Amino acid sequence: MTTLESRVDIPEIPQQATTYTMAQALTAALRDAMAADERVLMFGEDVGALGGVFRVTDGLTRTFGENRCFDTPLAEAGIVGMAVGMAMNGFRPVVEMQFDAFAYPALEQIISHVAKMRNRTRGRVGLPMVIRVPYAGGIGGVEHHCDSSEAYFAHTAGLTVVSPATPADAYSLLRESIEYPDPVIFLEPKRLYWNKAELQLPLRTEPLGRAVIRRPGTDVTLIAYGPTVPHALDAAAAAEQEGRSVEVIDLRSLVPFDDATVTASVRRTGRAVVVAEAAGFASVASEVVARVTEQCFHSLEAPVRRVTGFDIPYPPPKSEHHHLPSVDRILDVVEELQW
Amino acid sequence: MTTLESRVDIPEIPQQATTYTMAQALTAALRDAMAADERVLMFGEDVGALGGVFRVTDGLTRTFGENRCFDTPLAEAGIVGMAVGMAMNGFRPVVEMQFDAFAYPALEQIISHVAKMRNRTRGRVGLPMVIRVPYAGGIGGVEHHCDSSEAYFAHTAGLTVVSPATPADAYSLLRESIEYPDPVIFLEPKRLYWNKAELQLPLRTEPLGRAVIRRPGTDVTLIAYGPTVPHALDAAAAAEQEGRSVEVIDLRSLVPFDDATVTASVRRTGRAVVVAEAAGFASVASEVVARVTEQCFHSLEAPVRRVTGFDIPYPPPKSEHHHLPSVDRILDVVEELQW
Amino acid sequence: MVLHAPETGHSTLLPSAEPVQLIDEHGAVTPHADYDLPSEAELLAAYRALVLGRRFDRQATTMVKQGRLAVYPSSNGQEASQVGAVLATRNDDWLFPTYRDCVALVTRGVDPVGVLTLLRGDWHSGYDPYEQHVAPQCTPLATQSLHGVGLAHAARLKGEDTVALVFIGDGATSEGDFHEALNFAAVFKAPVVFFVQNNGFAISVPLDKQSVAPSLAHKAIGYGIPGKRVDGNDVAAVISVVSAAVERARAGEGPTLIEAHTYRIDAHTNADDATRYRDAHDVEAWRGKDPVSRIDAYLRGTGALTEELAAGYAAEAEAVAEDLRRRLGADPVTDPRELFHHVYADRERLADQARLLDEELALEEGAGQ
Amino acid sequence: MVLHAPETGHSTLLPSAEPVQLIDEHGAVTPHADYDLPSEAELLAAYRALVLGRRFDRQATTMVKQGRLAVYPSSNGQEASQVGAVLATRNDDWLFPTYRDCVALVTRGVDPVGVLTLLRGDWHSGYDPYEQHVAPQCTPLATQSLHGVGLAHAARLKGEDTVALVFIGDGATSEGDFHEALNFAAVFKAPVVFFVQNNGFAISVPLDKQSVAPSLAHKAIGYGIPGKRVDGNDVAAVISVVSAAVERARAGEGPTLIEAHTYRIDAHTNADDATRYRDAHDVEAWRGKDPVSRIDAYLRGTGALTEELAAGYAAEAEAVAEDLRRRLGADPVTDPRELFHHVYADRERLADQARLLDEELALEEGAGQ
Ligand SMILES: Cc1ncc(C[n+]2csc(CCOP(=O)(O)OP(=O)(O)O)c2C)c(N)n1
Ligand SMILES: Cc1ncc(C[n+]2csc(CCOP(=O)(O)OP(=O)(O)O)c2C)c(N)n1
Ligand SMILES: [Mg+2]
Ligand SMILES: [Mg+2]
Repeated sequence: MTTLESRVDIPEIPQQATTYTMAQALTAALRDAMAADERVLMFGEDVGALGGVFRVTDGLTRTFGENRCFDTPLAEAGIVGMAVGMAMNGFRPVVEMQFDAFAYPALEQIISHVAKMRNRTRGRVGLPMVIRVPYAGGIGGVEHHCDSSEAYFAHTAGLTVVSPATPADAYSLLRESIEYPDPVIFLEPKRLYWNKAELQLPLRTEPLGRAVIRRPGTDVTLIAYGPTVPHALDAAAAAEQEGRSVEVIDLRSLVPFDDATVTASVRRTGRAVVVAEAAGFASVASEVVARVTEQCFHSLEAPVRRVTGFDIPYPPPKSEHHHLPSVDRILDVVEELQW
Repeated sequence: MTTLESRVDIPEIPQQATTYTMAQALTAALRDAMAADERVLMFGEDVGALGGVFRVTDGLTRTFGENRCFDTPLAEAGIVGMAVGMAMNGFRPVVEMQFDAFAYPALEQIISHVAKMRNRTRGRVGLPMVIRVPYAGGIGGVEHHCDSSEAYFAHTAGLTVVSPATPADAYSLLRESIEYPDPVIFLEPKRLYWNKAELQLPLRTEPLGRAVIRRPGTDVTLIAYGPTVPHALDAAAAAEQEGRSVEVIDLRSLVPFDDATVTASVRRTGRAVVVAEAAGFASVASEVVARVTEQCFHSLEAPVRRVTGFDIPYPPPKSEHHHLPSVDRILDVVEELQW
Repeated sequence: MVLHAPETGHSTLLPSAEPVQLIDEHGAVTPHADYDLPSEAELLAAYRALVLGRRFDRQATTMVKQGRLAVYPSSNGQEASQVGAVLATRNDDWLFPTYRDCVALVTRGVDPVGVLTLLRGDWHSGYDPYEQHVAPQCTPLATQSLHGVGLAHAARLKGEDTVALVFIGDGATSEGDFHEALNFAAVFKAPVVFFVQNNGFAISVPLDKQSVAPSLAHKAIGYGIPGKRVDGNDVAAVISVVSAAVERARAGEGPTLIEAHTYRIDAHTNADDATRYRDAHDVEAWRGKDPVSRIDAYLRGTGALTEELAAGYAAEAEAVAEDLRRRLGADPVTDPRELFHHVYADRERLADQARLLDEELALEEGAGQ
Repeated sequence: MVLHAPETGHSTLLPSAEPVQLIDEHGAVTPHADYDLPSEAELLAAYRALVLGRRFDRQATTMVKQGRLAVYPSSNGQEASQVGAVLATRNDDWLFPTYRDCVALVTRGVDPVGVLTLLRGDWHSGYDPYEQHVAPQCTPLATQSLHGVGLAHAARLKGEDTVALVFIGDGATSEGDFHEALNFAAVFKAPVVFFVQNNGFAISVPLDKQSVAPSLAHKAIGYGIPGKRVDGNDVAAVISVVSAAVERARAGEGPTLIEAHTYRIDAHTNADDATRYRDAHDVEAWRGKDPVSRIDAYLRGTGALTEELAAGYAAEAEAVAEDLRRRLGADPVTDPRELFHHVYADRERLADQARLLDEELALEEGAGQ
């Protein structure tokens, strides 16, 4: 028995539109990717019999067998380091870090190897692998279960970092990440796991690397990604009541960054607010402010502002709502944009 | 024998001004801190008999004994985790990570414990400890020996992050970091280890948290820290030849960030360039651009610009000079500031 | 061939083929060559702690179902391990517990509401670590084992004879930090006891997918320290084996690794569905090895446990439960401003951000009036 | 008491009290119950590789002094370990070397200039890993051991019988990744051989500050795999012990941990000052156990190594050195633009930043004309 020969034939025929939660869309993406390419493997903690603590890998072991979706010993550096070796040897591993903060034991492997292998080997060894990280808060989780860890990854050259905000993007971006020739950090906003959409699978949305305007507007651009996209949309709807036309951009991909879409929008609207859940200091939000300002300076009517988490450790469940960017906080900052 | 009782009496009397390299100033700071406070310990890899690969801990074991400066097994998470426990039990450990990239195995301990202990315990357990990290490049080091890792630390709420650029600051900031009630990431620019100054020790420079204007000017503010401060000064000197008056700020402390000093300068000059060696994306430099722009928007004649390392893994020795912010690159960007 | 490591006496580092047991599942004494049965007084104290611990655990389980806790990882089935290990320590010895070790903390004397604060969600930790010498319950697996080593080594440098007792699960032994902690402790001869509660599972992952070692205690020899195995459902054996290790550490002879063989009767937490990965039969088999009933049977057999005593402990346990219902049932009072109070000793550092929240709260309060 | 881990046969997992030796330091055969002496042809091949490896190492050491390399961590004294281990593998088995294992790579057949590219500083790695099945030399300690496990497990899933040979130093065994790698390999029964070159030091830190285990090979039983010890200066013993482990792995019986007892004669690297932490006497004692001279003596004794053969190998070695002097002596041609070529498969992603450098280079070139 060899895995590479034991191709499971699950035909990728368009199905009727069905309701999917984001978590289910991710499961479908994994299943379709594993069916389409025998080199795709899924492993991590509790991803086998249990189907993952969020059930994203539900049924994969049953369908594809223990060789293609399996539990590992409990060690995140081990999981990622093993994936590096498997990717070197022809597989396309997808690994799950159970929660954001539990990817930290793997940071050395990620920073020193995952991100650098292609470069170290002068292009000879690429690592097509995906590290799935359920991240961010808003679900009443206790400490270490709600971190927004994207800055660590986004700052590390060699990584590709994406985060879907809709079930459709969850499916499409995960399929694309698995097909990508380089390692992708795939950040899943836990809070949106249960958001639903009607999908006809398989589907593909805009390509990885492209930001998308989720709501067009003319007065100000809200730039969000992952867990804050729904807030930005809610804020835009509320602002409309007050006569402001708010454009909302969903970045989708943090690295590479879609300057063209963002810049064109801000040049049009002349104002921008970045909305992110992570602590603001030296964050992805800082980067967005910096590059938008560099590129749109003369179109700006007001400084680009940020609505982010505070520069504090993620709060305990009972207080998290005071920390998270809220619609009110977004609206307040929009109002301050020197109209 | 107990360490806490075995106070070594090295009187801290002012000495004649003597020439110190930055490395020697650090050694002196460690020695004086250990003499002044029996709770101060130093440990890590090769810091004992060898005196550290950069000789910063030279002589400490000889002077203070094996209980106060000692080698550990080779494991960075172990070193930092052990320091956490020692700090919980009344000591003030100073630990050395041998090189920047070799602190990565300790990132989980640093992010999930070092940074958060005071907060997790509702203020009951503080961790007065210092993690010394020789960092950044310019010394012809091979891969993993030249990383600029400050963004990982600066983004992590709960950490204090400093980096000296002069021998005097090396001494003073290290003394202050050791006395600080919270954990400090002490980033030592390897390239400046051999820079010299005449010092009369003990000395204290500006307090931790304060940025310093190293060279006053009126036309543009260069904002630098650690390894890029000398470049910024060189660029300022060169610009003067061409009739530009360039102010140079040495941040010294990345977290906390001295908004007052930076903002006052940029409001005066109306232009700013941030100079840092780390890859630019989602970096400390991004943060500086973002906050300066937020706070000085209406004083700015041009967008705040960055001169940073490229968004690539640190290059091999023979090519590093193409990556590092150079005086020319700084001058070019200064020229582009829409004069 | 000159070797650098000591060569002698290392066979004593290997654990016994069978876990140490002193009282079997029916309450009968199973004498052991190396370990004496604890005194009757000790066993009665253990019995009382087990009764209290179990009641506490049941009450917490009830309250998580009622939504009074965000999550609860039950100790059901593991009470003898936690109680026995704690009773083997002095009150000034330090405990380094995980999220699972609530019964251990209650046994040490930490206020039950303090123990559950993390899980209720009003703060990350609900007690002062220095008061009962208990580190904050630790979630990132195995990380606390290094803190235990550091604290213990520090104690030794200070000339104190404090011992650190590190709690850790079978799954967490796979983490790199566990290895580093064992090695640091061994090299520094730090007074640490590593107490592995091998409850057979790491969430859904059974031990045979976690390790194929003869036993987890066999890891000890790789660090040059003794490894011991104990029946984790036999509180008498746990007390004896852990006490010996604690006294060895206290005497300056260095760390010990102990594996307690036990079982988690409930799911991983209330949020877990254990039917997905294990058989009801296995759970039933382990119920037969219940840690409370065997010591109950034994002490009733010796006559030490009278009806009256038992009734007294039961009443005490009810009082603990009642107190929990009352105090944990009330909504916690939290002040959002506290989010900024403990990040740094110097509160000024986050003053700007705190002000933003203050303004919002002032507005809300204004609107509320 | 039901246990989850297998109970039987684990005494075979413990290493022997003494490292396996087949030829002593004077070249005399020391027969061993479990291991046969390799064939004369194998030993001659090993001798040749040792002579070449040593000459390569001496030449690299010379060239680092001349400033032709940024740094060089010498294999002097460890050649038998590296040569023996590599010769025990098939050419399609994968090596996972560290910075120290240059002689191993030369033995496998990697172009010596490719081996030294990292240390010369023109690129991070100078050879195609897929050509000779050699992973890039690894600097972050112990991290490569996990890559070896992954690659080996992948091979098994593909139905290939490739084995991964992981090189690691004594110091690096303290890192968490080493523990995780041993455990993953054991649990997945991955075809990996972990080959620890215990050269007594991690830079300045002697083994007794690194570990107080009876031996590093004693760690194996904690993962349920066999641990072996071998005289790392006896190339015959290394070949035999590693071959057995490789064949065991190839046969699907899982990983082995091997500790080779050897010594680093030179300083850690040219940048290190070994007089700060060790005694010249110790070094002298180890010179007496030289890995080349004993096999030289043995093979001359059997008559297999004639003057003619020896002269031939010496000439080959000189040719290697001469080639290194020539090719490594020339300044490498580097193209700064390459900095942007390999970060991502899609070069467009860094096009903007590459353009900035392009412009600077164009200006420089313009100025140069
Ligand atoms: C570093 C890290 N990785 C993953 C997790 C998620 N997690 C929480 S408990 C658990 C299983 C732990 O098993 P074990 O160590 O046996 O302890 P038990 O829960 O059985 O007491 C996992 C994977 C974590 N808390 N920390
Ligand atoms: C993670 C990590 N920490 C620290 C270092 C710095 N360093 C390089 S070699 C070395 C000693 C390694 O000793 P050992 O494993 O015995 O190998 P040897 O050099 O003796 O071959 C150290 C500390 C490193 N390369 N990686
Ligand atoms: Mg468990
Ligand atoms: Mg070594």
